[in-house]
Order: sequence, then C-alpha cells, then structure tokens
Amino acid sequence: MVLDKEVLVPLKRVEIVIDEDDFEEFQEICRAINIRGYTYIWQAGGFGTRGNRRPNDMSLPEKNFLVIIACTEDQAEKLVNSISARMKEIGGIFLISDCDWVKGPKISY
Amino acid sequence: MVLDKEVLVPLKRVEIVIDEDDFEEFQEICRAINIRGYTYIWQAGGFGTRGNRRPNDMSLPEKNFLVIIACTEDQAEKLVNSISARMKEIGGIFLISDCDWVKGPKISY
Amino acid sequence: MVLDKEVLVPLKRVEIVIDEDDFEEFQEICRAINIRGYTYIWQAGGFGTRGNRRPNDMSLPEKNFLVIIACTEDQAEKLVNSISARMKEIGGIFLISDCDWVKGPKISY
Amino acid sequence: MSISSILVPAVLFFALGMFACIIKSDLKFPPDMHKMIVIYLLVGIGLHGGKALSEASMSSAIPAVIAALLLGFGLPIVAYIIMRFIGKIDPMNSAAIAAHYGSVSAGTYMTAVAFLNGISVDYEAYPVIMLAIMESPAIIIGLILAGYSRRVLAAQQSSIGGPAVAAEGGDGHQKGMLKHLVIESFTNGSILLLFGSMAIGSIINETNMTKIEPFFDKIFMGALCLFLLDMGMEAGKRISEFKDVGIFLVIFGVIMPIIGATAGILIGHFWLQYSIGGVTLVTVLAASCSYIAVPPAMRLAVPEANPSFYLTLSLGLTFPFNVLVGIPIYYGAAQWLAYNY
Amino acid sequence: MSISSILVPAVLFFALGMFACIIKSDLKFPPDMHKMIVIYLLVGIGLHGGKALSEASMSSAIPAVIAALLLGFGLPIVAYIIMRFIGKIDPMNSAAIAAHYGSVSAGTYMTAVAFLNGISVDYEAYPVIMLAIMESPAIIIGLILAGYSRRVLAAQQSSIGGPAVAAEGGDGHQKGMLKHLVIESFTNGSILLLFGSMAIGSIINETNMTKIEPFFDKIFMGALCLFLLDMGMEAGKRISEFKDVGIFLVIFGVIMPIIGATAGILIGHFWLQYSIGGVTLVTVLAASCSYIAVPPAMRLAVPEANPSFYLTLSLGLTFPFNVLVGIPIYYGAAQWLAYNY
Amino acid sequence: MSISSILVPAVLFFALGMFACIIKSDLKFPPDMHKMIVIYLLVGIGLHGGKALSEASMSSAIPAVIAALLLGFGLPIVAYIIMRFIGKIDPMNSAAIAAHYGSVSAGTYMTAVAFLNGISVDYEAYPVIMLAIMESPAIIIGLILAGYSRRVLAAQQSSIGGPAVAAEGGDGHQKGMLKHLVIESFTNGSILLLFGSMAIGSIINETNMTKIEPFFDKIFMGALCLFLLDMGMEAGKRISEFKDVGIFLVIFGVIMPIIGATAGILIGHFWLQYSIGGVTLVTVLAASCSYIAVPPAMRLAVPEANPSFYLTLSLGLTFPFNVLVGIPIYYGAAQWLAYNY
Ligand SMILES: Nc1ncnc2c1ncn2[C@@H]1O[C@H](COP(=O)(O)O)[C@@H](O)[C@H]1O
Ligand SMILES: Nc1ncnc2c1ncn2[C@@H]1O[C@H](COP(=O)(O)O)[C@@H](O)[C@H]1O
Ligand SMILES: Nc1ncnc2c1ncn2[C@@H]1O[C@H](COP(=O)(O)O)[C@@H](O)[C@H]1O
Ligand code: NA
Ligand code: NA
Ligand code: NA
Repeated sequence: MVLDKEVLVPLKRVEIVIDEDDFEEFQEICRAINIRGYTYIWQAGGFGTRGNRRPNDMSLPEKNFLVIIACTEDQAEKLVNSISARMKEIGGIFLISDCDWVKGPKISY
Repeated sequence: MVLDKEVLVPLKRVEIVIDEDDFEEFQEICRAINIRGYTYIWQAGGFGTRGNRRPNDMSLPEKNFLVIIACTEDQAEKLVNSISARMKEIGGIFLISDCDWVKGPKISY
Repeated sequence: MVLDKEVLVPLKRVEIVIDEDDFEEFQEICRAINIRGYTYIWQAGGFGTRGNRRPNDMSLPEKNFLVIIACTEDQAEKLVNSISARMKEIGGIFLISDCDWVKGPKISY
Repeated sequence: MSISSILVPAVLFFALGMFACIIKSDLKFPPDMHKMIVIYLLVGIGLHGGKALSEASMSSAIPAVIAALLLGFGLPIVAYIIMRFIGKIDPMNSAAIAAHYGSVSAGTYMTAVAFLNGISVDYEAYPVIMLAIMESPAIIIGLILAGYSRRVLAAQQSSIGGPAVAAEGGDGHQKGMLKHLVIESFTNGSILLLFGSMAIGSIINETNMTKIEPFFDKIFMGALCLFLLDMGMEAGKRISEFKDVGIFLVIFGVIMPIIGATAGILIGHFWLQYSIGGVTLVTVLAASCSYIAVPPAMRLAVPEANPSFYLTLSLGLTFPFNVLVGIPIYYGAAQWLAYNY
Repeated sequence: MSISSILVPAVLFFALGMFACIIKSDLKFPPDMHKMIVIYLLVGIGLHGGKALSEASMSSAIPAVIAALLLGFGLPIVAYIIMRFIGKIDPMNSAAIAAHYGSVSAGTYMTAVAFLNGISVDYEAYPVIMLAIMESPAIIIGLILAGYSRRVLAAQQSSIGGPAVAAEGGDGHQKGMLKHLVIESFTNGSILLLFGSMAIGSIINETNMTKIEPFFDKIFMGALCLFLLDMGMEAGKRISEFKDVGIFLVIFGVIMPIIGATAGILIGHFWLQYSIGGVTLVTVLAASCSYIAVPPAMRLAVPEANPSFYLTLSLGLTFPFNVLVGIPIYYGAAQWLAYNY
Repeated sequence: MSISSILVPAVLFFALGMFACIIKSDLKFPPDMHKMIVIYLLVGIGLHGGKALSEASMSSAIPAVIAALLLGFGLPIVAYIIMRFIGKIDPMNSAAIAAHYGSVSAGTYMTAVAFLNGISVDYEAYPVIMLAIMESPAIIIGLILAGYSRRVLAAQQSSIGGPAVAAEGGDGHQKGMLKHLVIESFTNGSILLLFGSMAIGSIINETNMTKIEPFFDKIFMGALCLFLLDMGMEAGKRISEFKDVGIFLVIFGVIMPIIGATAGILIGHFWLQYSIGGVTLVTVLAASCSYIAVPPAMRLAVPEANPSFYLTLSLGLTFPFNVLVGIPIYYGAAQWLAYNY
C-alpha cells in the first residue's frame, strides 16, 4: 500500500441528485444536521422515472443539482434519515460509497 | 456498520466522459439496453490523449459530457459491451466503481 | 463476478475541489508529474470552512473547479505529495477512491 | 397588399431558423440570448401598450378584459371536448393540451404587430391588456379538467375493483395545487414584466418616454427578427416528433387555432368593434398557443401528461402555422368582415 | 418639478424588480445579461464623459481629482470610526464595511444621470473622472484599517497570553496584499473600461463619434432600465437578511450615505463650484456604496469579515435608499444651496 | 486623411482589449455575449449587403464569385508551399495553417467597413458575397493537402519499412471527411446567417427595411466596438504562445497576409475594377485569416496538427496585424493604385 493511513481519513462519499427547486431545502437539512461541507453542480441534466430533464430547454427547463458530500459514516446516516424518505418523492437519487480524504490544514467534513 | 442493508442497495456507479457530439448516440444506447436513469453534466472541460478540450474557447470550443449512472452490475456489463469498444475511438473515459443506492419510494436503476 | 479483469484496469479515482484561481497552478502540477488525463467542471458551488461559495452571485462570485482524475496509485501518491500540503490553504477538498477503468483503444491514465 | 409587403422580415427570419434546423446547420443561439431578448421584448411591448392605454379611455378597456377572460376560460374547454370526444385522446393529455390552447403566445402577438407595422395598419391599445390577462385562466381550467378527469378515472377503476388512491391523494393535492398555480399566475415572470411595464409606460411623462424610446421602440422590430430566428430553430427541432404525436393531434394543431381565430374575430369585430388592426390582434391572441408559461405549469399540475405532446403541438405546429400562414389570413378575414358587415 | 417628472423610468424599473423579488416572482435575469449590460453601460458612460472632457479644460479637472481622492480616503475612516466607537462593531467587519462606503457605485451614478436627464438638468464632465478614481482608494484604506485592527487584536491577545501568530503571519501577508490590491485597483475590469473608453471618447473625431452614438448614447437610457430592473431583484434578495445584520448596521446603512452626501455636497458646491447638476453627481458619488469592485477585494483582504454584512448593507439597503429616496433629496439640496449660498 | 480620422473607435477598442489582457486585468466577457454579438453582426452585414445587391446588377456579381473561389482555392496552396519548402514546417501543420489563410475573417472585414465609414469612403456591394463564399473553399483545400501529405508520409515510412496503416485508414476516412466537410461548409452557422440575411435583405421592401434598420444598421458600428474589445482580449491571450510557435511561423503570420493582400488588391483593381473602397475590402478579405469556421474543421480533418499553432497565428498575430496595421495600409495602397493606374 503506497498511500498510507497517515495522510488518509476514510470517509463516506455521498452523491445526491435533486431538483433545482428543492436545493434550498436540502441546504437547510445540511445546516440542521451540521454537515460541514458539500459541493454542488447546478444545471445538470438527467433521465429517470420522470423521463428526460433538460436544463436548457426553452419551454420546459428542468434543472438537477448534483451534490457531492464527503462526510463521516455518522453524518451519512443522519443524512439518510433526514433525506431518504423524501427522495424520489421530490425526485432524484442518493448514492453512498467509500472514499479517503487526503489530510490538509483545514477540515470541512 | 451504521448504515445497514435495509436501506441500501449495492449497485455499480458508472462514470463516462464523452464528446458532446456523441452524447445523442450514447442516449440511444442507453435506451436500447434499458438503462433506467442517468445524470449528465454538459460543458465539462478536460485533458487526455487529444490534449486540452476547452468548453469556452472562442475558436475551438470542445465540450465533454460527464455522465453518471447508477445501475446493476448486469446493466453495467451490457454498457461495457455496447460502449467500451467505441470509447477512445470517440474519445473519453469509462470508469466503474461500487456504490450503495439509498432506497426511496421510486426506483430508477 | 460478471465484469472480469480482462476489460477492467483497477485505478484510483481522485476528486479535487479547487478555487477557480488556483486551477492553472493545478494544471501545471499535473503536467509536472505527468498526469495523462483529467476532467473538470467549472462553476461548481459549494460550502466549506469559508462558508458558501456561490458561482452566480453578482457581487461576490466564487467558483470552484471540480476535477476528476483516473490514475494509477503511483500517480495518486505523487499528486498527494505535490498538492495535499497546499490544499485547504488554497481551499477545497481532495478525495481518493477505487475504480475500474474499462479498457478502450487509447489509454489516458 | 402586394407580395413584397407581406414579406415581413421577422417572419422571414423565422423561416430561416426553421430552414437552418431542417438542414441540420450547426447554427445555435446561446440559451441566455433567448431569455434576454424575451425580457427586452416583453418590456418593450408593455411600455408601448401602457403609453397607448394612458391615452385611451380606461372604461372602454373593460370589454377587452371580459373578452380576454371569456376566451381564456372558454377555449380550453372547447379544445378538451374536441380531443376527448372526437379524438379519443386520453383525459390527462387532453387537459394539458387544452390549457396550452386557451393561453396565448407573446411571440405570435409580436409577429402580428410586426406584420401590421409593415403594412402600416393601426390597432387599438387594448389587445395588449388581453395578452397579459389571457396567460393565466387557461392554466386554471387545465388544472380543473385534470382534476375532473382524475376523479372519473378513479371512479372507473374503483367500479372495476381497483384502488381509488390516486383520486383521494389527488384531491387534497389538487386544492393546494390550485392555490399554488393561482398565486403563480400572478407572480409569473412574463406577466409581471408585461403588467409592470404597462404601468410604467402609462405613468411616465413625455420627456422620460422619449429618452427610453430609442431602446424600447426604435430597435424593437430588429430585435424581434433575432427572436424569431431563434424561434424558428426551436420550432424546427420539434418537427421530427410529429410522428409520435399521432395524426389526430397534428390535425388538431391546425384546426384548433382556426377555431380560436373564429371566436376571436367574431368577438373582436362584432362585440369589441375594433379596427381591422385591432381585430387582427384579438384573432391572433385567440388563435395562439402558449409555449412559455403553460408548459411548466402543466408539467407540475398534470405530471401524467406527456410533455412531448403539448410541446410539439404548440411549438412545432401551431406557432409556425400562425406565424407563417395564420396571421395574413386572419388579417384578410378581418378586412373582409370590416368591409362587409 | 412635478410628480410625473421625478418618475424616472429607470427608478420605476428598479422598484418593479424589488417588487418582483418581494412577491417571490419567478422572474430571473440570466447572470450573463447583467454582466453584458454593465460592460455596455460603463463603456457608454466613459465615451460620453471622455467626449465632454475633451471639450473641457484639463487643468480644471485637477480639483475634481483631488476631491475624489479626499472623499475616497476620508469617508471610509469616518465610517470605521462610527462603527467601532458608536456601534461597537468588531474591527474586521468595520474595516470591510468602511471600504465599501468609501468607494462608489456606478449604478447609482448612472441613475442620477438618468434623473437629471429626465428633468433636463445639465452637469459638468468632471464627476465621471471622480467615478473612475473613487473606486480604488477605499480598498487600500480598508486594507490598512484591517491590518491595524489585526495588530490591535493580536496585542490584546498576547497581553492576555494568547498567541500572536495571526498578526505576524498577517504582517508579511499584509504587505503582499497591499501591493496585490494596488495593482488590482488599476487593472480592475470596470476601472479599465471607464478610463479606456474615456480616453477613446476624448480622441476620436466627430464623424466617428456620430457613428457609434446611436449604440452608446441613444439607447443608453433604455438599457439602463433593464439594468435597474435586475438591480431591483438583486437588492430584493438581500432584504431578508436585514435581521442578521442587526439594528445598528441597518441604521448605519441609511445614515452613512447621508454623511457622505453632506461631505459631497459641500465639496461640490463650495470648493468645486459646479452647477446644480454637477453638485448632485458629486453628492451621489460620495453617498454611494460599492457592490462590485470592493466585495471581492475585501473577501480576499479581510477574510475574517462576514460578507453577508457588507453585501446586505450595500446592495440591500444603501443602494435602494440612494436610488429611491436619496437622489431627489440630494438634487433638492443642491438646488437649495445654489439659490441660497 | 488626418491622424484623428484613422482613429477608428472599433480599432481603439481592440487595442484596449489587448491592453487589458497584457496588464492581466480581470476584465472578462461572458462567452455568450461574444456569440450574441457575432450573430447580430453577421445578420446586420448580410441584410445591408443584400439590400445593396438587390439594387446592383446580378450579372456583375459573377466576377466577384469567381475571384472569391480563385482566392479561396489559390491562397492556401501558396501558403502551404511557403511553409513546406521555405519554412520546413511539417506537412500536417502546414496543411491546417494553410486552410486558415485561404479562408476569411468576418471580424477583419467589418473592421475595414468601419474604417471606410469613418473616413466616408463608399464601396461596392459585391465584397460581402465574396466574404460569404470564401469561408469554405480553403477548408476543402486544407483537407486535400492533408490527405496528400498523409500519403507522402506513409510512402516514406513504408519505404523505410514502417507501417502504412495511417495512410490506408486515412484514405477511406478522407473521402467520408471530404463529403462531411463539404456538407458542413454549406450548413455552417455563419455562412447560413450571411447568405440567409443577404437573401432577406434583398427581398423585403423599403418600409420593412426601415423598421429594422435602427437595430441592424444604426447601432451596428457601436456594437462592433464591443465585439472588437472582446477580440482584443482573445488576441491578447494568444500572445504568450508566440514562443511555442517558432520564429518562422511568426514571420509567416505577417508575410502571408501581405501576400494575400497583394493578390487581392491586384484582382480588385485590375480585374474587378472596383472603387477604392471596394478594392480595400477585397484586399482585406484576401489578407484575412479565419479563426471561427476553419479551426473546428481542421481539428476534425487534421487531428495531427497542433491547434495552438493555427490559433496563435490566426488570432494572436494575423488578426491584430490586419486590424491595427493592415487595413490603413491596404487602403493607402488601393488609393495609390487608383490614382496611378
Ligand atoms: N440510475 C440513475 N443514475 C444516475 N442518475 C439518476 C438515476 N436515476 C435518476 N437519476 C437522476 O435523478 C433525476 C431525477 O430522477 P427521477 O425523479 O427518477 O426522474 C434524473 O433526471 C437523473 O438526473
Ligand atoms: N485519466 C483521466 N481521468 C479523467 N478524465 C479523463 C482521463 N483521460 C481522459 N479524460 C477525459 O476524457 C476526455 C477525452 O479524452 P481523450 O479522448 O483521451 O482526449 C478528456 O478531455 C477528459 O475530459
Ligand atoms: N466535506 C466536503 N464535501 C464536499 N465538498 C466540500 C467539502 N468541504 C469543502 N468542500 C468544497 O470545497 C470548497 C472549498 O472549501 P473551503 O475551502 O473549506 O471553504 C467548498 O466550497 C466546497 O465546494
Ligand atoms: Na389561444
Ligand atoms: Na461613497
Ligand atoms: Na484570406
């Protein structure tokens, strides 16, 4: 193993796709359960149970937000509890995988 | 293990980078092999065997689509069979990793 | 195991979030340590130790670049050595996870 | 009216846009450019209308308002009946499509204004109020029709032993949705821009109006050309989807504007008694079909309907029909009515 | 000055934008549209000013330059003192906010120009130079105030045994930052556009100017309306954040422009001896508060300060105050001064 | 022609843009703004040209068409020979660069029009047809040159025992590509806009033209300034890449437009027998170098070539050379020819 545990922190990588309109609520949930960092990409397109969602359509623009969160398993569980019940009602997906956080001067997970 | 298997479905996470011009064909392939959901980000930039691809260049705009698919291993295999031969001919990358799908009311994988 | 090792190359998937202004330097580092491919998404928003970063704010636009790199563990280690010390000083995150590269005619890792 | 006088630049640019799309040209408009021009055009038409209204008598605007509501509530019901009982289209798609035909298209209206300008024909100030008013009623009717259909469907299902869940859930949902959509129809961006700039146009004085007219008036017709160039490309994109829509709906997409136009021209001429130009505009409003305000509303309110149906009909068929063929016909008919009745 | 004459279209569109935001309309401007209009407006105002300057005497511009520097360096110090000693605001936020009030807002300036145009009042060419000059000094003062505060804080901490790291690190950092910001204040996009187009406006001949005036002059006032419509929405977005800012700062956001205005009007009238229009513009510059150039500079130079504070004050409070209320008052005061002293 | 008369605003804004880039200003144009202005300018120039053509005799346009094809096919061959045999540049880069110099730049053309307008010099309607026609031939020549080079390279390699795979694969590929590029050259967005608006400009009547002229004609020269401001920044970005390009190509980037200009001026004066203004425009077309249509075509057709080479030459060198220095020289030469021969 080249990269040893001195520089790596094992975390969960959460990936959420959510409707543009629900992103504000998502942010509130994050605040409530004290998520300390996330990255989002607005204007993602996609396909799912509701068919195509095209961010640039003139008549029917539908935008997805793609959110990436590196967090502890604990926080991931909290997120699952606060969000999962509402996912798919409000549309989108919620994936969890493993990742390693490379240590740096500041910590935002 | 905090997050137990009751709420999680183990799936494959497929990540593809493809030229803007080939995205339509990609969508047809997905339809053909019955992929039930994907998310895409248009206007991604990148660097690879063909050098820099800059989405905002005035004279030579080259856009990548970044596609993320959560699917079963079965579907991932079908994707590999239908696409992998053509990848790199048409440019781009094709990655597969493991992820867990957090269950919700609707299923789009 | 459906997808066998004939078509898959196990690699590291590196995911970096970096300030727009530091992206050029990041590219130089990649050149220096001979990274052969990456994909980036400009105009990502996010939240972290410096609070919200909003790419579309009129008065205070702050853009993150989200960079995805598929590379060998060796290269990932070089990246960690060249970048990790500077991360969080210049802002952002640095995640590493496992992935499989689906083989194609050309190789850019 | 010679041939060259009906060669309205805006319409020609529309045709150019469709042509570009059909020959698969790589010509593309930045999406934001479209939004910008729309904002500009709506403000321009609002200011112009507001100024005209401030010079007209307010009380004589009332019939226009009533006519607008009548058309807005009536036309979607007619459209729904035609689709359900002649075309045997399923209820949810019928409701969603009907709402589009009850509402209006500012693009079609502006093209008609350009047409009248090109042949130097005057028109009243009131149709612009109708434009602003007619955006909303059809949305509400669409929602009511969808609610009604859901109940009927549920009754059918429960009578054959199926679950009535959808209708129940739908019912509470329906009320919240109605409230939501009513609020939305007043806070909708384009309606707000239209009403807001009408108000501004009617209260500012001559000096101030003169300062902003070069931007909002003088260059308006030229900017409209770029807008229609883009619209031509948008319409062209939809043509390939005709086959999915089915033959009945394709015919409907041409017949329905003519039915609307007939209602509009009769109301405009016999009741409102406008000039030829004014009657033409009322006719165009009644014949036109929304492609901006209604699609998102129906997507939300009637998720069961297939967006490809209403978008193809509205953008791919009725809009081009009105712009390329309808307007000169409606004008001709208004002229004929004026001379004969 | 009748009621209808102060109904400046640009200001009414600003109000419309705020209204749209308050009723939560879905009206939105493409972000790039804002940037485009800003580029256009800055070039337009620069060309116009440059042409006027080329006809004016250059030596009489010197007092304007000195006045601009005086206001730019002086006002932020005044603002800082008020916040620190009356409001007990923490030093870093005080420094960052102070910088905003020392700098200027081209949007406010242009609205004032539109106001004067609407009532056909002339003004001197020099204030546009002041606009270009006043963007930068306050940034430097902000940085100096922050550096001073950091040292004071560090001294306090070390005297109670805490680490003085921040101040040390801060010190070397401070010098690099000062250099960086000074360079930046000359290469800043909007300053460059202003100075650049002033230069171009002053050297091109009449024929060439005539060719580009339809674009940069004739349609200017109309385009300004769309700009202010957007600014209204931007300002509206910030209103909900008043509560986080605290009562003292809200009051400060109204008092400080009045203090600036007082300084400006006195300098404009007694020292520069401009006409009523010119005095109004100088007053507006002194009263206005930056929301474009200064925020990113302070974010970089004073990361300890809370951006929500300075943005809410500048965009949500002082800008609307100046546009809706301030400008006519400043004009009235300039008029009163002119007739009485 | 006094100094102040050659201070064309558009050119000055170009210089300002380059300056902004050189001093590393943070001034940036939204990418969509560039695209919008380009669409607007192409339509404007097309409409204007179309109107002029409709008043001119069609048969006398034929020599212009032939001249355009001659220049479009001939210049890239000249360029290729110079690069291959004098500069010893590798064949694929030579082919790709050659294609750029055979094609034209609408931006350069419009700057020349602005220059002529500024000094009130008239010009014929035909050069705008040449502009539209000359975009494509060079692309085809570029492809043919690349195909030829591939075969030569393959022959060399196989004679020294290497594999000839590239050439074989390249050959079938080549034919499909040629067809693809020929189709593309007719469906290309800017060509379509030019031809389309020329057609529209030539068929609409006077009344209709008058309605759209304020937008497409009156404000054209001002909008062109913003376009060139942006082009200045784009050109400035490329300057740092001169070193990678090598000394020969840098010289080539200045010599080649002069060679093109010489061909153009002789054809324009002796064969086409245009006025001074018309000859200047033909000269500018021949001297100009594509940076919009050709780069993507060459990227596709000649992937072996280094894009940094042709972009740096075209955008960073030849475009600024023509805009800042070339146009007045070409005009002076045309004047001299007119008076002496
Ligand atoms: N299996 C999937 N993989 C990736 N993204 C998905 C998947 N299913 C749904 N999505 C995303 O979630 C959005 C909403 O899904 P839905 O609500 O099912 O229409 C889609 O537009 C996609 O962007
Ligand atoms: N190793 C890699 N990691 C991430 N993205 C890659 C990698 N290699 C290629 N790409 C992406 O694929 C695009 C096309 O690659 P290529 O066809 O090799 O030029 C690039 O512009 C990148 O966006
Ligand atoms: N835990 C996290 N997960 C995902 N993204 C993060 C996380 N922490 C920080 N980021 C991203 O990194 C950017 C800079 O972080 P910071 O420098 O901590 O403000 C943020 O704006 C986010 O986009
Ligand atoms: Na209608
Ligand atoms: Na100030
Ligand atoms: Na040429």
